[in-house]
Amino acid sequence: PLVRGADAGMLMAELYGRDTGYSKGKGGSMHFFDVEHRFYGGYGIVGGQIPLAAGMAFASKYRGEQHIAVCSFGDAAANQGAMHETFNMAVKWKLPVLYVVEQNKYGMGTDIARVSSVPDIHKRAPGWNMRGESVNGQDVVAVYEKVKELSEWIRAGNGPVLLECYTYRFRGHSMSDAAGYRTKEELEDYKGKDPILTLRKALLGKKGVTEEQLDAIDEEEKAVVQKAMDFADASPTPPDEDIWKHTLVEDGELDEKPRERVLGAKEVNWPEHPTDFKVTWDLEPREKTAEAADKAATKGAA
Amino acid sequence: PLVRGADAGMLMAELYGRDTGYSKGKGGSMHFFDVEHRFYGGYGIVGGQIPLAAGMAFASKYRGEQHIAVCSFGDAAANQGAMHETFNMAVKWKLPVLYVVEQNKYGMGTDIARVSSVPDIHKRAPGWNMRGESVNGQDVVAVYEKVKELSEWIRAGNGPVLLECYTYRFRGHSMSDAAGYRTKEELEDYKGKDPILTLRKALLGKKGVTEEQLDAIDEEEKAVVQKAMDFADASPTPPDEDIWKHTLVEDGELDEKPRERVLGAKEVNWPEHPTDFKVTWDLEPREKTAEAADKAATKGAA
Amino acid sequence: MAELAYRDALNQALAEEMERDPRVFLMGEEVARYDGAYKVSKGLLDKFGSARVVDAPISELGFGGLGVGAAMAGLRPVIEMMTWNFAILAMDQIVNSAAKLRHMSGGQLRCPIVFRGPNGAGGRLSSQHSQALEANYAHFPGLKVIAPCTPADAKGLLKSAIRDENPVIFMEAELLYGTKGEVPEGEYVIPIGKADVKREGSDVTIITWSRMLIACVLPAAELLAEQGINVEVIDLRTIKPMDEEAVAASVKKTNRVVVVEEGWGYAGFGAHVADFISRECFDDLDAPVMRVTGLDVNMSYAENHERLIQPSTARIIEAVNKVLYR
Amino acid sequence: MAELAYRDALNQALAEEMERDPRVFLMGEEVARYDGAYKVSKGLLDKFGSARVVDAPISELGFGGLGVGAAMAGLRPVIEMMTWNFAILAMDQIVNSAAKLRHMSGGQLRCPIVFRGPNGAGGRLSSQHSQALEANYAHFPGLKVIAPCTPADAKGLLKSAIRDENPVIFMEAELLYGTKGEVPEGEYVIPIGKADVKREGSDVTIITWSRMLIACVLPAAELLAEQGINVEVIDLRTIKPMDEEAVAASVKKTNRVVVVEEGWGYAGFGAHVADFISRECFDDLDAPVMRVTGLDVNMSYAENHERLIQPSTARIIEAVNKVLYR
Ligand SMILES: Cc1ncc(C[n+]2csc(CCOP(=O)(O)OP(=O)(O)O)c2C)c(N)n1
Ligand SMILES: Cc1ncc(C[n+]2csc(CCOP(=O)(O)OP(=O)(O)O)c2C)c(N)n1
Ligand SMILES: [Mg+2]
Ligand SMILES: [Mg+2]
Repeated sequence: PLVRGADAGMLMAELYGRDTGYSKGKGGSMHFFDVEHRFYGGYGIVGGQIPLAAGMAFASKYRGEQHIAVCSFGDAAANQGAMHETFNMAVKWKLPVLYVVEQNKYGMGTDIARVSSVPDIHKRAPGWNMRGESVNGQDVVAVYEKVKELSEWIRAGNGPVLLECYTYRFRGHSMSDAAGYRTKEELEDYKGKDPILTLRKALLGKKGVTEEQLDAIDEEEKAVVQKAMDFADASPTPPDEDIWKHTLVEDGELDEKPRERVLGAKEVNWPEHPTDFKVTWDLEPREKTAEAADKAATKGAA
Repeated sequence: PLVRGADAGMLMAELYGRDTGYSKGKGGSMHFFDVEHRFYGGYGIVGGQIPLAAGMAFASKYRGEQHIAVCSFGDAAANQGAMHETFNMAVKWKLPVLYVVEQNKYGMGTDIARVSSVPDIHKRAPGWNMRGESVNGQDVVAVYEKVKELSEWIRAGNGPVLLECYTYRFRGHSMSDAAGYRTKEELEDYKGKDPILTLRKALLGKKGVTEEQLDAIDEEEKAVVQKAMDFADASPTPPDEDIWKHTLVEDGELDEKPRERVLGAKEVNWPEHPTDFKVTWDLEPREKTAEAADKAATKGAA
Repeated sequence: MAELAYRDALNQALAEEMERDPRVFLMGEEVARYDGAYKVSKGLLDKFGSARVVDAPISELGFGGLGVGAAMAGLRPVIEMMTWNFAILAMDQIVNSAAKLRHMSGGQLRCPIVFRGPNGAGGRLSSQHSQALEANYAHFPGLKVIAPCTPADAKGLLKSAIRDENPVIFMEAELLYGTKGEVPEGEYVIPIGKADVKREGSDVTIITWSRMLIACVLPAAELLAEQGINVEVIDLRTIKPMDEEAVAASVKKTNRVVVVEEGWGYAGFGAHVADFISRECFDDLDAPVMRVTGLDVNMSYAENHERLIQPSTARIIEAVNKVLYR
Repeated sequence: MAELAYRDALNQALAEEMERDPRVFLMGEEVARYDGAYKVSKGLLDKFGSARVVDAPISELGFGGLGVGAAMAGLRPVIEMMTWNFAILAMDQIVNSAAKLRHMSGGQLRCPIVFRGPNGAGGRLSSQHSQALEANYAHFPGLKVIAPCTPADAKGLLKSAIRDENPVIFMEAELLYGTKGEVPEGEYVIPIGKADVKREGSDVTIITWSRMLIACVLPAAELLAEQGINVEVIDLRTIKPMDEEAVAASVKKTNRVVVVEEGWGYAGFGAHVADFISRECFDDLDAPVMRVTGLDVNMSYAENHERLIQPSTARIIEAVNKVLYR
């Protein structure tokens, strides 16, 4: 969410379980939400986010909007049935959604090649008649270009895309994961391909950027992080009585706008969903289907 | 189950909900089980049988047996996540199972082409690196040949296969289905391709079989059905106190052997699963995996 | 007031809410061209078009979750589950996504969605197709659970469910779709969480919900009336939140209670009702709270078994006699 | 007798049963090469090989159902669910296949399978990862449900679960894996369905199961003892079938009951326990049965919230005072 414009301090506060966090300390590490910047979570059930993104894309198309949904999940999440069921619908209804697979070779402590009959997820796309693409996830610019291109293709009404970003996980899956399941060589090899260092080299080489400029940025970032930690440290835990809030929406209860609440930010650009509009989308025009059915029929008569 | 050798009367009795049915009237129309003839049901949750068959195939391989599992499901069941999850494991572990898709163009009242992004299910097989085949399900002999060939391939240890049989449903999905969703033309067209009539023609033509012989068989079959209905009609409903049976296995409780119980059949050939054996299957040999992982790695470094 | 079948009352509620609010759409298996497996959505496709009445593939988890995402994005999905037996496949999206979305986002998002479909036995469908599952959903914070019995309650509560800002589990019944009753035209809304006294009485209170009300509770009450026993019948209508005031008030009056439910007794919702009464109305009770439930066995296909496994007028009368010490 | 951690007691039970019966195999995410997410299966891969200790893809519904099929075919699968929160995805195969297989087949097939994994809060994991779900499974006929608290009970009951001829839901707890206790070596089997008096007492009975026993029930009992209140603590250990005799016997003795559970109170399993006591021990009760439960809200990540939402020694003491009218 940082790249979307989220406040670093409030993100850190959420990690700390503080009242100043984006979810008032209720969501924590697995559940970042920054709706102001259109960042819709943060889920803890592997693969559970996949149908949700299709639903948001459905809403965009339903209202005739230009929004597209972007949803990322891990290589190992591709073995969840939810993905199969969702991709079928997304393609069938041409939903504007970009699925980004973070292909880091491992699901928790398991090499994806050990549990997946097709470890390269984008190669599965034809199984849903879906467009599948891949990109070197260690190359920031390549990813940027690719996502730009695909977003335009999706906005043009062509339906969903599955983009697989080949990358790597320098740390274990979680605090308790010693990552003994991979070789030192492999780790070192990928450290050499660190996306940040790679970008740094590229900038220094081609773009005439100086070491000083980049070091300055590093320092700035370190300062941002330190400031975020200080902010989180200094923040109070959520009020005890708040345990009763946010399980159900009470009558007339408004939505929480975190930056407004915590930082007193003005003119927060909150998504306004129209309540009165005309649905013009014809999801399944009569005639077209007839054709399709006939096609299948002839196909069928093998 | 008839072709496996099940007793027609006891099947009919199950349909009637009688004590003489294969499941003592507890299972009914959706749950035919004839374990003596290795017919393992009979399920009411669309797609729910798919993982079960993989499990039975797993058991066969686990005990080093030659049995293969055969599991059929409908075209519309292919949109269930259970299929995606199961196929991945079946291929990865080379489980001896043949999946047969009964492709009859409709899931209940819905043309499969309307809800499936790839209506021809066998074309999805590559998505799991699985062998996919199709056959004209209206041609009895072609299906026989195909299943024979694939069974041998599976027994040879090559893993699962997805076989799509293109066929048709002359009646609606259920009693309450008027089947208004399809055209008279389509129905008539398929009536012309009725598998039984097709076989009849073939036999009369090529094999020198006479009309009389075939008519005789028809009569025999009609008699079998009538006898089955009479048997079911004459059978008692299950004893009231049986409601307490078969929800849990009580200590020392044996399994029910239907034909033995109902018809007093002797030497029923019941599956005897060994309780003492050595597991020799190495599902995932160490080194092989290392290779696989490396392959994925190089693939990965796009 | 028109006399309508339960299915048509639901149809009317759907049509009126879709008319009133373009954000409302219906998605599920067979809901569009087939008019619904039980014809609840008859004619809605022609009225509202293919984007608002959507035939889904047999992918309960997928379209259940898609609905949740659409609700996150400001729509008001009504997701039809062909039966609640199949919705078990979608339970993760219902309880882990829909019920927790507002919480995980710390109040940034809401999830106004209705999951609806038939619950309980349908008649000779055996164990996989005959389950009454309200207890499972009632257990989860973040959900409301409704199970109306009469066509009027079905209409009034479905309209409220669709307008609610939270995920709502709306449980109908295959054997109720054809039952008829008077249904007010147009704007008719019943607040969620309000029970209804379906029969006034003074000797004993029977608490129930959904189909059991007309299947055996009211018939039992009539038979008992002939024996001079005056039964008060409370129809909870809403399973969660439960109308504790209405329940307590009736117990205060009768001091004797029988709870009747179609589902299994073991950890059934009736245990929650009985536990509430046994504690909160401890001093009002002249006898232990009795329960009449579906037997704790898998449902048989055989007609005689199916009858025996479900609550019956006879078992209810027996329980009433017990709490009356007759 | 050796002192073992809960996880090692489970490991011992698995190793012994796999040694004893070649039909037993373990399948789940990370169970083989990673030794299990919570190291319960440490070393089993090397001992028994890759066909008997199987790393599954993240496909709960798929490998859950595969296990059921293997059980149909004469094996005795132990399916590890990384947590019961994720098992919701496999619930269809557990309740619609495993729990109904013997019934649908009219007694031709049986399904001896164990589904096991941690249940309840793990510590600052928020709402999706902190659920105690025993009530949901206890509701289904055809299943047995076990939730042991001590390492010895964990070992003895897991061995019984693996030997049982029926599907068994075996619920552990993340926060118990590290706890230690005396565990008998070798053949040590505890019958399913037997509760255990973890503390003798005469003034009041506290009924609980799983982690709450050591997290707050026994501590509360000690504090109350200092005030001269003599608490009897019953650890159900098995949720289904419940040991009704043991419960009734204790109530007969103390006439006062508090039921403590980690899960949500609304339609929680404690309601079933309390309902049983309120009816079957009606005349023995000197006070209404009190319940101490997880609050009916979604679990927060924040440490102070998590503490408040779960049962505590203080809330238990308050409830005990209530039933003692102090
Ligand atoms: C349905 C479900 N099953 C299991 C888990 C436990 N779990 C959390 S992350 C994870 C691995 C996910 O792998 P991947 O998607 O590749 O993410 P990565 O480990 O690479 O970050 C598992 C098994 C879960 N959270 N949800
Ligand atoms: C999980 C689940 N969802 C829905 C249903 C209701 N249902 C029963 S059969 C069926 C259609 C299945 O289509 P297909 O597999 O093609 O079988 P066919 O209609 O051709 O016989 C549906 C939706 C069910 N039994 N299980
Ligand atoms: Mg990964
Ligand atoms: Mg079909």
